[in-house]
Amino acid sequence: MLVLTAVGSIGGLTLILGTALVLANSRLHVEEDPRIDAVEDMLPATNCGGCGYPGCRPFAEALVTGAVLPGKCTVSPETEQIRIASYLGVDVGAEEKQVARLACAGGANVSRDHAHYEGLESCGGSALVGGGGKGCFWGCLGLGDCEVACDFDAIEMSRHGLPMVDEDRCTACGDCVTACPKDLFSLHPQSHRLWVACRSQEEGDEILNDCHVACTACGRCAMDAPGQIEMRNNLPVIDYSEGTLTAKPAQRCPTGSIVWLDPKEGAVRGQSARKIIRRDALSDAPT
Amino acid sequence: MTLFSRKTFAHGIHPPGLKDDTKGLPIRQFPFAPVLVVPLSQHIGKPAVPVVREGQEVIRGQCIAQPDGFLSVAMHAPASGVVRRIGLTPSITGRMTSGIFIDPFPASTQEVPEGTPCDAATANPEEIVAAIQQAGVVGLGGAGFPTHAKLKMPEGKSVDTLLVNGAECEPYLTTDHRVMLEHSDDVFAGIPYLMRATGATRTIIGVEANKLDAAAVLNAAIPDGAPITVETLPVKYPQGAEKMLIKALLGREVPSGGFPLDVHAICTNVTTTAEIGRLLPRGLGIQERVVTIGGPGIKNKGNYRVPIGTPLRFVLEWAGMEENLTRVFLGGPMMGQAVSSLDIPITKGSSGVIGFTSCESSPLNDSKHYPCIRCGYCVDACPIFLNPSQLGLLAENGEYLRMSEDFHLMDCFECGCCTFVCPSHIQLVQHFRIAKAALRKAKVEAKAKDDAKDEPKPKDEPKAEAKAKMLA
Amino acid sequence: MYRAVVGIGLACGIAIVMVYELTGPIIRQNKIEMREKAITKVLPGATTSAAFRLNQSGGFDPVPSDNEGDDLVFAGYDDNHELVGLAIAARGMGYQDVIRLLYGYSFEKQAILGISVLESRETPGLGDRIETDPDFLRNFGNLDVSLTPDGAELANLIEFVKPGEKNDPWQIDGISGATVTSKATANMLSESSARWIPTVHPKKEVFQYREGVE
Amino acid sequence: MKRLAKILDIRSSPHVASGQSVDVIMFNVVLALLPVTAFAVYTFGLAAILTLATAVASCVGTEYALCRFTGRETSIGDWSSTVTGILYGLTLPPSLALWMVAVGGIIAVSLGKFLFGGLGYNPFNPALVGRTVLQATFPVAMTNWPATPVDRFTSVPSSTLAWPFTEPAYDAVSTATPLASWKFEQEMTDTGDLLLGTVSGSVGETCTLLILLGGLYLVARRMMNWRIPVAILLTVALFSGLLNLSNPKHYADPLFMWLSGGLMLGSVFMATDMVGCPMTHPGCVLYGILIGVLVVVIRVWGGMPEGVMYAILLGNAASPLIDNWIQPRVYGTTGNQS
Amino acid sequence: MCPVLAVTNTAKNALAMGLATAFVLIMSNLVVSSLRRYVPKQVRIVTFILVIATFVTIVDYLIQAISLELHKALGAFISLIVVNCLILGRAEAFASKNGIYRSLLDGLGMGVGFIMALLCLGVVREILGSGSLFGLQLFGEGYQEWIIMLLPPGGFFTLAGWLLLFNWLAKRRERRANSTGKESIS
Amino acid sequence: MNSDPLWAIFLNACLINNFVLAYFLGICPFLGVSGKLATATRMGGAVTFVMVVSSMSAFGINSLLLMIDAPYLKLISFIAVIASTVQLVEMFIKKMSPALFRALGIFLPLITTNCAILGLALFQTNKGYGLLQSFVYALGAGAGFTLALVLMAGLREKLELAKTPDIVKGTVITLVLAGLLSVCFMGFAGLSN
Repeated sequence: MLVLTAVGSIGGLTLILGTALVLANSRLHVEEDPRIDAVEDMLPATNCGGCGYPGCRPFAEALVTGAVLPGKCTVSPETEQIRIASYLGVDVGAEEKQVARLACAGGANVSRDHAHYEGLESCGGSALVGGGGKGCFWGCLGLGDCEVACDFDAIEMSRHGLPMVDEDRCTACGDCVTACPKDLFSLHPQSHRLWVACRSQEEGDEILNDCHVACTACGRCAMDAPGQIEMRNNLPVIDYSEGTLTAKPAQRCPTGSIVWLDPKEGAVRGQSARKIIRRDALSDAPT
Repeated sequence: MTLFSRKTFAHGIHPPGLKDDTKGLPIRQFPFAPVLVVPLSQHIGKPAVPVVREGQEVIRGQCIAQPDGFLSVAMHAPASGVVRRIGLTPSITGRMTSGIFIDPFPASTQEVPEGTPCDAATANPEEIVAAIQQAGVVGLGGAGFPTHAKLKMPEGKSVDTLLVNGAECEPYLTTDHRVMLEHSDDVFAGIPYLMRATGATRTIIGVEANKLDAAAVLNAAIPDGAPITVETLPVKYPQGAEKMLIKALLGREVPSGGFPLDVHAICTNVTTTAEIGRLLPRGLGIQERVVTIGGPGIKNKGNYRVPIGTPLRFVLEWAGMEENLTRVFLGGPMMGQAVSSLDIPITKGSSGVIGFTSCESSPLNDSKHYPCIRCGYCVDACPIFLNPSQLGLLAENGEYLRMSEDFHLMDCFECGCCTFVCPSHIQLVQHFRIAKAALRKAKVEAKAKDDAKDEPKPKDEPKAEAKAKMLA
Repeated sequence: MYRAVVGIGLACGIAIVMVYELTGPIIRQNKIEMREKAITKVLPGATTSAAFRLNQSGGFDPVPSDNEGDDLVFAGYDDNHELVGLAIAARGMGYQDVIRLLYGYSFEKQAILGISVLESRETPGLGDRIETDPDFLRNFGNLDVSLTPDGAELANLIEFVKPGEKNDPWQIDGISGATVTSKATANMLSESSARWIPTVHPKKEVFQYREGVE
Repeated sequence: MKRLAKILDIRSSPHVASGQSVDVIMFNVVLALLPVTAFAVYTFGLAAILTLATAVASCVGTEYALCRFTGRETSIGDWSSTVTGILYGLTLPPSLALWMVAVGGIIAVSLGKFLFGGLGYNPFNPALVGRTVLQATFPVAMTNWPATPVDRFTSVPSSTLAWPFTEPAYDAVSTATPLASWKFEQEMTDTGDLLLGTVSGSVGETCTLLILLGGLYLVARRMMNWRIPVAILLTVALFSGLLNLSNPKHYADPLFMWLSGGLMLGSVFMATDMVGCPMTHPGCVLYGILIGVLVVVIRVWGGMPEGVMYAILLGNAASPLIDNWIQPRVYGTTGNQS
Repeated sequence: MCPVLAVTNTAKNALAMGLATAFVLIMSNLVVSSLRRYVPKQVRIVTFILVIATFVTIVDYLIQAISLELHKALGAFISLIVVNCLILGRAEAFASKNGIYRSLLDGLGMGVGFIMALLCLGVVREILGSGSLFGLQLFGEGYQEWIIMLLPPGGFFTLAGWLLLFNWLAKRRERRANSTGKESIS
Repeated sequence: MNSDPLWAIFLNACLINNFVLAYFLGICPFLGVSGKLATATRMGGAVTFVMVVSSMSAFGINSLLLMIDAPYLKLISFIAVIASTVQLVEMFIKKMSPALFRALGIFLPLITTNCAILGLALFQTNKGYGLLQSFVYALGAGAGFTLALVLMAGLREKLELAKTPDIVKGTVITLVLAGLLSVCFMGFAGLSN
């Protein structure tokens, strides 16, 4: 008897509930593409926004709809991208690895301040107070907003207050580009080796009082690489699409504001420029 | 004139006035510097376009740059001399801007030839607006907003009251005070232009109670039958802010994100009004302005009529500075901007040059910074009724988007009340400036991206916002 | 799909029933033992007990002793099958939650002989001193609940007094520091005794020992 | 271009400040507490001195040790841990074993404040956290009110010097606080005694007049929001007054409610702790009303005779919600924020 | 984790609760993994819950049979083992995808871990709260009990304390690993 | 049958023996969903609703079981009924308000395995509450849960901006807060006297 009640009631209960659930399942089901979840799982979940979407999930949605290709994700390793691509049956659409580069070489060892900034330790903050007090109005303020903004620990401030980018870690998410109040960062393909590390638009040697590695708009580089480098707003502009660039313009630059970024040796400057770089910081007193 | 009007706004603070050093000193003419630098962008809006060449000789008061578009004004030569070059000059914002470098002729009499006058009684509003733009008038209180742009009535808007702002609530500054005392006739000459251009039917001049002599002078000088009243207001900072003055005098609140026009009022600084009254009848342009040079770091304090473009170095050298001068700022100590380079020239917006020595230990400078203890002093001080404490905490955590969306960050006009009262010495205003700058930048980037894309994607804006959030 | 669910449901049902069948007797035994222990505690000298249920007409029917409920009273007998007294349950709101306790009533002494707490969530170390505090438990050595001459109601309701101020045998001394719980205990005893004692006292005969009852 | 001859300092505006400072405020709270403290020492003698000294020492010591341990800059200089220590000491029974006082002090600063990030981030009043946790930990010791001996300046209650972690022995003669004797025995205490503090109770909650004096000092120096104590006291008066009118025998009168227990100390010095209370004035009033209602509810219907500390802590817990609901109406907008 | 916290005020209760939970965990893992082929995906959760509930009922009766005292102390919380996220989680995440043997091992591992966790709580709470361990008096007569440890707040605080300790240890380990592995970027 | 007055049941379930703070029931959602105030409020509402629904169905099931004299099936049938009720509610919400579903996210299924729900059903039958009493008990428990959740969310939102030490952030600080709240709620003890 006991067994019968038990079996009967449990059986009945499960039957009723099962029916209800099955019915509800068919009536109330909400259609959602399961591939979105699958793709999201394969993404790095950093939500860095490097792909141009607000986060990994929206990117996954876009991937599934085919609006974008997996290669757009700047963070995930190639193997993962191939996995996603093969899962969705599309091309990887890989792009050449880009890295963030700083257009300033004026660390505390080669540049001076006009004024002494006090207040919040933030470039954004100091830039709003009379430009931050750096002698060169275009130069890096060195308070490390980019270092904070970088989610991948790819930026570290050097001894002399200049951000150094670890190209292996950099995912080209663009956070540092947004963070820099002086707009010194930009994203470039890794293969672009010749680099103008200055933004000063001043002409002539006067700027050298403030920064020893500033561009004086002498134009020698433009003469070295005609067609590839031209002077615009007192600054050399490199056209990377025109043929192969060599390290020559960098070697001739008298101040070292054009550098050759060697994969092994780092930033290579010309003979005359190399003398400028000092080991320790400049004193505040003007020369 | 009601002597002890209780008209005022809610909240606000009472910083020490510190005006006694200069308020009794009459306005004096400042000498010409060996080189004057007229920046082409002394106002909000597009820089003016130079109409002179390098090496060209100019006469004082001659128009040397023409406005570029509606939100731009003309520039006039501050002295007769020769244009040395047109090049980059540092500005108070910390960016290099283009400026016209003029070497004044040392022997010149520096007389100003009169131009085509504009008569308040006969000119139509459009003519007045154009004349004011040509005269290069911008808000001389410090904001630098082109005055003519305020006067241009958009479709469907109307103004009933013109408010002339004589509050001058910033400590140290006495320019408006002196102008009201010495040039009340100019003020009353300027008012008809503004009323005619806007269609306002009455004018109220608001003067704070620490300038009763000026109020008395103005009151006595009101032309017969003119619909002008002078009101004294209790001394309180930031009474001189447009929104606060409108609240104090009219009891109306300018809607968030809106303009005084939305509550049928228009507000101009008293010195701006006086300048209009001085320039327009003679067809002139601004070539100089009254500046209070003061503060503990300055030896010869006073109110001077300084030519536009005089480099600060010259100003300080001429006025004399104490040995231990360490800080100089343009404007008053509450909202004035610190000067990072003495090559910055005096512009139309510079109402004061205040110098502090190293002895002026501002508590913000030396004392310890404490965490926010949520005392609520800033909430009590904020004239806009924001919650600076919450905003500050959000800012420290980089939650800029929430600051603007949930806590009205963009309504903050950086009056500095919160930072002034903060017992923890938190740089609230600076936090807000950073946040605003980051948000503005994110917005611009989003827009640029939007424009660049062939097919507009709705995802782009959230992306930029997400970026703003990430900035810390 | 149905088959799987129903099948597993059936299997579960059977498993549960089997365990229930297996453990049922042991559990019943445990329960009886536990209650016997409590009854022995509140009725010193009692060794066996029997359960009675209050019926509609105000009488008492013997019921199997594994029954449960608040309307039960338990008669306790000593080794000679003499009726020692009745164990009656009381419940009431304590400091934190409901307190349930059992108290022993002696027909001869017309007094409460002891209490035992069945359930309480009182603060450990404080409220639970109603179980452990010797001074407090001494109240129940001989707590007077005698009836008025006509037997209709208690001559004196049980009263709660401040610690150390007990003067009359029907008063309960509180525990200092645990006033709320001790007061609640006194209150529920007072309430319960006022309800039960007049009912059970005249029916002493019903509760006498009978063969065949555990 | 000519270059600058000297380096200027630049910073963001405003360039002047009011001069108000956190350490100054906290120090003034200490000053305001001095009369109460002095009276406590006068009433309870050596026991009060020891209790207060231990409380302050444990709070300040814990703050110092934690700062050292975590490598933060020490924050003793802001006086806040001293305030916590004094307030905490004032809420303790004078006969409490000193080791318990120290335990509570450590809890107050570490659990009540430091875990949350230190000054400014503690959601609850640290002194009350210490007191309440101690109440739950040692309920017997915390509700023991011995009669004050005549030789109070030369001897201490035997329980005070109990060895750490041992149960203190209590003096035989104990008295009930006014609230307890009212709650459990319906005995009223004389109003004059309540005002002057000649009743039993925690170290610092007995003399109402001196507490008010300290509060007035802070209000005069604008270092305290007077709306909070006023709201609490008015709510308590109104609520208990209504109850009292409905049944004077069963419910105590408002004056008694005001003067007895920790209500004055709590509402003047603890509920007004800037960190834990709402930021806006209407918010503060609401917060005060909430506390007032809770005080009466717990005192009248709750299991314990005193409910001020629970009420204030619950008020603290609710203040983020209050802040969330009551934001100042921004100039030029019509509705609330967010 | 939820329902078991409430009964960890003594080491004995904690151990009993841990054992009961571990038993249910192991048994349900076993059954679920052996049934995994026959249960369709849609009704997986439902059947799992049924299985777990069965074992919990069984444990409930077993404890009643072993010691009514213990059952009283643990109260309704035994029944609440059903909704322990851990059990359903393991059934769903592990047992339904793995073979019987591996599931058994998994159940054992998780169960032992769970018992350890509960013991950690129970031991601390009992020592401080009652001055005893498994009912054994540890200190002399005069020990002052820390009542709060027996009350709900004590449970929260003890758990927080253990987590804090683990976090701290993990952090320290991480810092050590970092300090050696970091290389400077030139 | 239990004779506790309704107001006492409500107060008891809501304040004195708050499910979260005194019984440790529903800790998972309590820790998980108390980060944001808006979510917490909705979650509280959802839990209250589910509580009432499952309390009512548990009452029905219990009466049925008593009728056929099968108390041993109590647990298994409770859990089955509650689980399916919650799943139905979940599907319903997903259909009716995708936004709400998104906000509560993964926590809706969590309600199924929320011990507070099952605990409520078990306690209510243990205490022998009648239909109306059960209803009030469920309401009180839900209100208490919501109250604890909302208070917690407010505190956590505030603390989110605090300089809380790293090793304390997250679960630890939430547990400490829960402990402190639990201490605060001890003030309500004995209220129903």
